[in-house]
Amino acid sequence: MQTEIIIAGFGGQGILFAGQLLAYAAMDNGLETTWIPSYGPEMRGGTANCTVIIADEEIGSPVVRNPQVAIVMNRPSLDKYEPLVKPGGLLVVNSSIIDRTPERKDIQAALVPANDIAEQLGDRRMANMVMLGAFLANLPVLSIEAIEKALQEHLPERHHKLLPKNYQALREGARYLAEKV
Amino acid sequence: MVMLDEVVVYQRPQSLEECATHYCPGCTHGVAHRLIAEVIDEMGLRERMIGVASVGCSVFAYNYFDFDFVQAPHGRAPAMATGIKRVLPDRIVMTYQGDGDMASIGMGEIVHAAARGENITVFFLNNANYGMTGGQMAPTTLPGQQTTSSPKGRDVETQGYPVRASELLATLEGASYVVRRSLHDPKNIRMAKKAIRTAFEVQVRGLGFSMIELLSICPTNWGMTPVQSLHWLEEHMIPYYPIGDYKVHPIVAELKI
Amino acid sequence: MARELWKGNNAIAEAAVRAGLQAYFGYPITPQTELLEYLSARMPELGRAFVQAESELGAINMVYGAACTGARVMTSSSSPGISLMMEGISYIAGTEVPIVLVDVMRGGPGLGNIAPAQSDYNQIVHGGGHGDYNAIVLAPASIQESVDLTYEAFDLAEKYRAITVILIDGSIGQMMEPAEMPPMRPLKTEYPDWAVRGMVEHPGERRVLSSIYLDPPDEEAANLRMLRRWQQVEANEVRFKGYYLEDARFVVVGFGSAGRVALSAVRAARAEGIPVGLLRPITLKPFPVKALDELAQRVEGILVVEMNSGQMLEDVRRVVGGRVPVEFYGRLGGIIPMPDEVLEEIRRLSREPLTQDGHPRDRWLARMPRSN
Amino acid sequence: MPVKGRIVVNEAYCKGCELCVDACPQQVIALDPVRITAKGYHPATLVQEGCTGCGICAIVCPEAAITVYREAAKARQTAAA
Repeated sequence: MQTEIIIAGFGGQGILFAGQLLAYAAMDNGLETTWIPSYGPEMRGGTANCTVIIADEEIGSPVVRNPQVAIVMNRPSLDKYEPLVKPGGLLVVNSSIIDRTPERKDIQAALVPANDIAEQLGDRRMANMVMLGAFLANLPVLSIEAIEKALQEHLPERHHKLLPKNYQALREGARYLAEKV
Repeated sequence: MVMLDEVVVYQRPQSLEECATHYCPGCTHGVAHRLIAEVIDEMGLRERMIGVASVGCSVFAYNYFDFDFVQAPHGRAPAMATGIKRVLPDRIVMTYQGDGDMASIGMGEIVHAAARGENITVFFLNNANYGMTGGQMAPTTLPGQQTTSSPKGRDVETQGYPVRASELLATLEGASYVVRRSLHDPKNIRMAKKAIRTAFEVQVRGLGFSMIELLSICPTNWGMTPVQSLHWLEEHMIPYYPIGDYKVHPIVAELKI
Repeated sequence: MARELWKGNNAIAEAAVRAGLQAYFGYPITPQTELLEYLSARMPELGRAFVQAESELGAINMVYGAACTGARVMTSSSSPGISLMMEGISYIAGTEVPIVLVDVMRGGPGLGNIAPAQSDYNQIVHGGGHGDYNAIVLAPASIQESVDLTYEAFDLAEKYRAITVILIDGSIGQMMEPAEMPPMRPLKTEYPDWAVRGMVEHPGERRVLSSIYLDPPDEEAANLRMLRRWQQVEANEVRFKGYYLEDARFVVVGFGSAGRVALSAVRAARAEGIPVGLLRPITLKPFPVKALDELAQRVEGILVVEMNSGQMLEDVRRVVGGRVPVEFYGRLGGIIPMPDEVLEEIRRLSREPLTQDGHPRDRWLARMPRSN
Repeated sequence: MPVKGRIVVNEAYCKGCELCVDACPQQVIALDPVRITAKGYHPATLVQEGCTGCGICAIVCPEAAITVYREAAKARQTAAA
């Protein structure tokens, strides 16, 4: 049993950290996991993506062409990964800043106004948590609680006052259930 | 003639191996070796010494100094010395480098060892040419000086200007003691020895980077007798490479030696 | 100790610390820089030596100096930086002092890029520096394996007075996986009888370390001594991992990340009923000759997968010696092959009549698209 | 009466470079015209009376080949008396 997740968006959207949270939570739940970023000379502001694999046996390739899940936080990422999601897979779309809806009929999509929700909660940097919540509500490879625990343990101490807001962001996101496109 | 009741005024220092050197007759590498060995004996440092030999005529320096030694790739002696000193900070670590080694291929390593204030002592022999490979132009070759690779004399228009290493390193905050001395006559040799002593004192007291530049002769490649070479050094090298103290950290200046 | 999520570069750094690393000298270069950054904090906090050198030349020669004292010492870099270090690497080999070197490979030649590649295979495995020398080359494929092999690399280096290289590609340096760290070893307090530490530590015995043997018979004797020691390495230290090899009619050979990608492809092929296995060399040098030789006697075809233009391929071909058709699939320039690409190659291997005509690299190149 | 001294030149080291000959303030050192060392050099040697044991020859000697002796103060007093 193996789940591959690609998270993609702009640098600064917390893409890499969201992926790491998944990996931490998977590890803490006794699962095998890999997290691999695409890394580039552009440190900030460029595109960023990472691949997380969660499995119950030794993981082979840390990279996949056709992930089961793509969490896309900007338009270029939707354009790039929508065609690549495995048939029957899941697409989580940040509808706040993506101005089109997915086209494929053989996958499910959850449209989540992640930036709007995050801003309502008081910090747009929590959009990634909204997206994670939506992903896990639709494909519960891990529980929301597992992510909360990972957040508590791995969010830098100086941001700990934001923990309750992050939990709320996860749960707000979890309300967005996917539909056949 | 056997004289009773006499004292030894001078004898070969213990820190020199009991062996003949490969240096050409009259080469002042030997003088530099001797002075360094004398100071090490006088300060009782021999057991704590680790030397780093370089590439050039002094490649076999480790055969002549009677203490621990390693051999560095061309120009890299200050880096090797750094590695040794960082692992064994209470050993006394010295490099012994010529102008080809230190001022040309090894310019990066020496500059940064000095910039870091690495607590090592560097002996830099400047004889204005590449001796070991047969007298080619060095970074220290004087304008107009003939070598086998500047046969018409160093033309600064196409071959650039000589590097004054002491002046250059003296600009670095990390350097504590940088001086130039010469080995061309007894007075200067005595001054050189005093500077060598100061340099080791700097290291022993943990005061940082020290370098002694020693103006030297190369009779074979200069095509002169050793005595003529000494005169040539005095007349031609010293005007371009003035003897002096280029960097003396205030704490070093206060040392009572 | 519990599993923690480690980034490859950090994990190797911490494993080295726990193995008793006494001194690290390095220079930043992507994609290995985290290793240097990690140790810039960790080493001083433990009172151990750390220097960010002025260049890779500086770094490797600081390592050389520290290694001459018998200390446990390491540096790390990525491909272009490793090229710069090659001078020092040869000297270190010639002086027979142990060091651990980490190469986090990226695309090349030249400045190339910073994406993962395996194109330093020839440089690391077949020399790079001048002269006759052999370095032990370990190619982990996961973070845990990186940790375990780094921890052991120092023992290997010291046992055989050899350079031990941890050879990974940038993706292993950058990826995160759970790994369990080994316990912290005490720093060494005893040093070998060749270590140059000042006569204060070996009274009355002057020691000199050098790679110079001016008299040719002396150099030959040194070369032979090193070679005989290398024979011991070949006899004792070969490592590899086999997957699904028992009933395999086809076998994929790949190391590091390419080996992991191949594992996914092999599993997918098995699911389709193709009897294929995987041989993943862990020591690239010494190469797992016996294991491959045994496979060459019983399989019908071999596929070599690499993130280069077929550098290990030549070693495989040498062992196979024409007994079995060998095919090659490589991705270059910083591209990791995807499992589906390798799966397609396995399908082809099992489906098409295999040929021994020509060179596998030529056949692969003919299949690669022409983009210019 | 000037101080008396003498030098002993180790012929295993001396290469006949003449730096000591040139430097000697008393001009009492020369290369031995007859002797040849194992390496083929004419070694430096004292050629006449007058060495004061000043040590300058040793200071300029690149080979550390010269040992310098000087009459001890006590011996001088005895000689003067």
